[in-house]
Amino acid sequence: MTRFAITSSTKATLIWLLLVLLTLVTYGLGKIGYSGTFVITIVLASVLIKGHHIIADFMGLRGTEKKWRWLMQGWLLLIVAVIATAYRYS
Amino acid sequence: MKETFTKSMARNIYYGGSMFFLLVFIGLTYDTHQEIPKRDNHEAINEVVALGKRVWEENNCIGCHTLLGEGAYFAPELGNVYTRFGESTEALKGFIKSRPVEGIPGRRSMPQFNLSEEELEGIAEFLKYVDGIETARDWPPNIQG
Amino acid sequence: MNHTDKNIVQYKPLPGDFAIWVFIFAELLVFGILFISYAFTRKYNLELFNHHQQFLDRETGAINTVLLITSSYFVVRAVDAIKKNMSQQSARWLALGLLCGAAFVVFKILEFNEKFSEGITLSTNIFYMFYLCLTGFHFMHVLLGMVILAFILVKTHRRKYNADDHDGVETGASYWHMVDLVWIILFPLVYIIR
Amino acid sequence: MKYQSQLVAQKYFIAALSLFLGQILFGVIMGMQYVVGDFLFPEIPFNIARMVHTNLLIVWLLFAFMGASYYLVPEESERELYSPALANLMFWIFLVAGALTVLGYLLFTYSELAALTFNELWPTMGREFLEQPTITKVGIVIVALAFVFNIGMTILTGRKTVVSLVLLTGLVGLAVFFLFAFYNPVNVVLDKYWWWWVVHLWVEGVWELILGAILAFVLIKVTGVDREVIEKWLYIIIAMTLITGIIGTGHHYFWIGTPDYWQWLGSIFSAMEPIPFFMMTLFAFNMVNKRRRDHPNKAAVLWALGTAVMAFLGAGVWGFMHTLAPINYYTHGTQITAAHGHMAFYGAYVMISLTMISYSMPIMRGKVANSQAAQTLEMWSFWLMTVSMVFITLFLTAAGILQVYLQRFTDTPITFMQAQEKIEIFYWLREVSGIVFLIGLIVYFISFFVKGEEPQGVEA
Repeated sequence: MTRFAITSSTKATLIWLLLVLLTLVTYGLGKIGYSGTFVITIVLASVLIKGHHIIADFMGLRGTEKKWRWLMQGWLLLIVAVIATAYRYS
Repeated sequence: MKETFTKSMARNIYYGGSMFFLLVFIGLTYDTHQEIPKRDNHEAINEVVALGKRVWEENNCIGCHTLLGEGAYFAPELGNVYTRFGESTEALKGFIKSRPVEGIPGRRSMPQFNLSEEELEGIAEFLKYVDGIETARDWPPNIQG
Repeated sequence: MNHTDKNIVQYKPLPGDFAIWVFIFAELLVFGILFISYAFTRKYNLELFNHHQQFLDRETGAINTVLLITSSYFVVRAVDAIKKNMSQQSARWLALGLLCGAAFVVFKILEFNEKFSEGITLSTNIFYMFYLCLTGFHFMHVLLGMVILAFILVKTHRRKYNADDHDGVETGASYWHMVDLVWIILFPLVYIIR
Repeated sequence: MKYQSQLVAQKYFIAALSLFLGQILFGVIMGMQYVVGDFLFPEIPFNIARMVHTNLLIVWLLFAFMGASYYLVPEESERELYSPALANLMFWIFLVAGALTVLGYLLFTYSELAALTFNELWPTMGREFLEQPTITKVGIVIVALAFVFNIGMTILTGRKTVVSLVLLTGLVGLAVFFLFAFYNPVNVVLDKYWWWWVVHLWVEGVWELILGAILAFVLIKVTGVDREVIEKWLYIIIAMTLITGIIGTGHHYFWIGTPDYWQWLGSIFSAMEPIPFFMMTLFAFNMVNKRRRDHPNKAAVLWALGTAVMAFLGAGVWGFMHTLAPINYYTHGTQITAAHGHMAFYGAYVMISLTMISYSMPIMRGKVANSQAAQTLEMWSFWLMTVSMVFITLFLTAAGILQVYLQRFTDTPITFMQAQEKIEIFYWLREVSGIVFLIGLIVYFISFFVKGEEPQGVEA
């Protein structure tokens, strides 16, 4: 299965590594017990990155019609933005 | 849209989706029944209240009134009528007893149901029991129902 | 729905059957509203939320996140494999994905069990109402997703799919990724950020 | 008409329409009682009129659903009805039972009727929409079971199509959920909790399956669009209906002593209940636009499109308006509910019944479609009834908004009866609209007797 160029499988593996890494960061921040804008920003940013990759690469929306990508990524962005707003002003 | 959808997949979603949500609903129903005893004022239920509910039903009170918001919208809400009548079952009985047989010219009037003393006691106690049910946000919004 | 589009750039269609996407959109709508409701309810019950959030099991949550991500990854590999006509490899990846899902379920049951034994229910307070609704509802989706995965696993194993005909695998995979995606937001929202 | 036994449907439809007329007459009486309180008092008190109004509605819709099933199932299954004799027998039993019940409402006081029908043995009477004497309820169960058996045997031994299977699930659900009508605990919270399993799971659950199936059938016939296309739409629409509607029951569990979380769950899921109705509107217009034939029965097409639009407005939009818990806190049990109820029932269930009747009656009377003149009149009746229903809804909504403000929202709330007097003008306007509706219905009846040259065409 291993090729010289980056195969779709290798790409998936790399994304998986990234997702796990970001999860560990999120957990670590929670573990330390820090709170505040900084932590929230980092955590939410990592949610955005993870969600983006799951939608584009795992769900396979990369290369589909624009409206579907807008719909899904827009959903993610909207949720994260609303959460950010609610946490920012609380 | 060149997205295709097949009949068999639509069917699976229909069966799968509705079974799924039916199960969730049954689960929630179970949980609700664990919680209801904490707020349903069942301690107040006795023979008199049971008779009162029968009187309530057999005179079709729900055909004009609402009870906790459900029923017809022709006459006042009765879920909190006990409070509205100054927490007096006597006042409730007096009102029901005093309805004119021929109605009030040009106006809405409750019929005269010719209830016995026992039935009057029952319906009043029933309304008192309903008033004691702990509804969310203490619905209805105010004393007027 | 079947008008001919000649002069349009060739886009890929959404993976799998479109019907599952209608379902996915509907589900995401529900979860989206739940997330937003959570965030704003917290805003007005800050003390309560911050207080009770401490008692959630972040370790299990993190492990579960890794499990779901990994599971999703395995399912991606399964789709890759079936596209190359390797149905037995595909079935193996699906089985691994299913295994991770099962592990998620076990951890989740342990977590719920602990909460229930403390006497926590949907009516304990608004925080636990959201916690149980969100995680419980998501948990049901994991179970449903596993049923779907198991179904396509059997079919893949029986060589019912191949490089030309693998819509079923993609359909199940899309649903499973949705379950993952929801958890990706749910975990930090409910367990971590404060 | 391809099968002789489909003709059974005709008498069901005639009975349905007669009861419909009765329903509207009592509606007009009630509308009058809203403004002239002692109208027909004490002979027909409001609660009796309302009971007749709502019960006739339920019974005539059941007649129409049964008639629709008897008409479409043989055609879908490609075989004669399993037992036309049973269908005929059940018709008479149901009609007699229904007529006796309504006569019972009118000739006796309700408590006399309760005593007469031994309500004390198994009390089930006196709950909204389930006012029928227990013995009538038993009768309904028997008729429903015989009916489901008859339809089920026809479907299962014939060609199984999506339309007929969905219809069958709807009908089985209708029978099963009705059984909760026999559970009537003294505990009001439990009573109300399970009462909704009949009422909500009927009108926002299984009835919608019946609606979807009938609509799909008529659209297949009048548009000639490929069955495959219509059937998958049907599946996806009813899937959305149940996905949103089952937990959507929660919007009735806000204020009846049930836990607080229902305010969230009920709001979220019922807020999505308009989605399947919206899809149904898209579906109907899409299919008619893609039609492969111009069916001579224009009136039936109009009713079908009308159903899709009005169901969306009445059930979808007007339902959404007050389904969110913070809004429902104020609007629950006011004229807003009445407004929603009127347009939803008319838009969804009355109109689908009339769609089916409009499509099938001419065929059962031996022609593809009615004459141009008859159809024109029928379309007039469509617009009269539909537009007046829109006005009834608007006036009741206005009344409701004022009522909510005066009685619940303001800092100086006035009593229920004071509020009712202040909104009297809207009740007058509603009554006028109601009379227009009645005229529309009469026009509809007349359209059945208009002769004229009938359009030629192949029977669908």
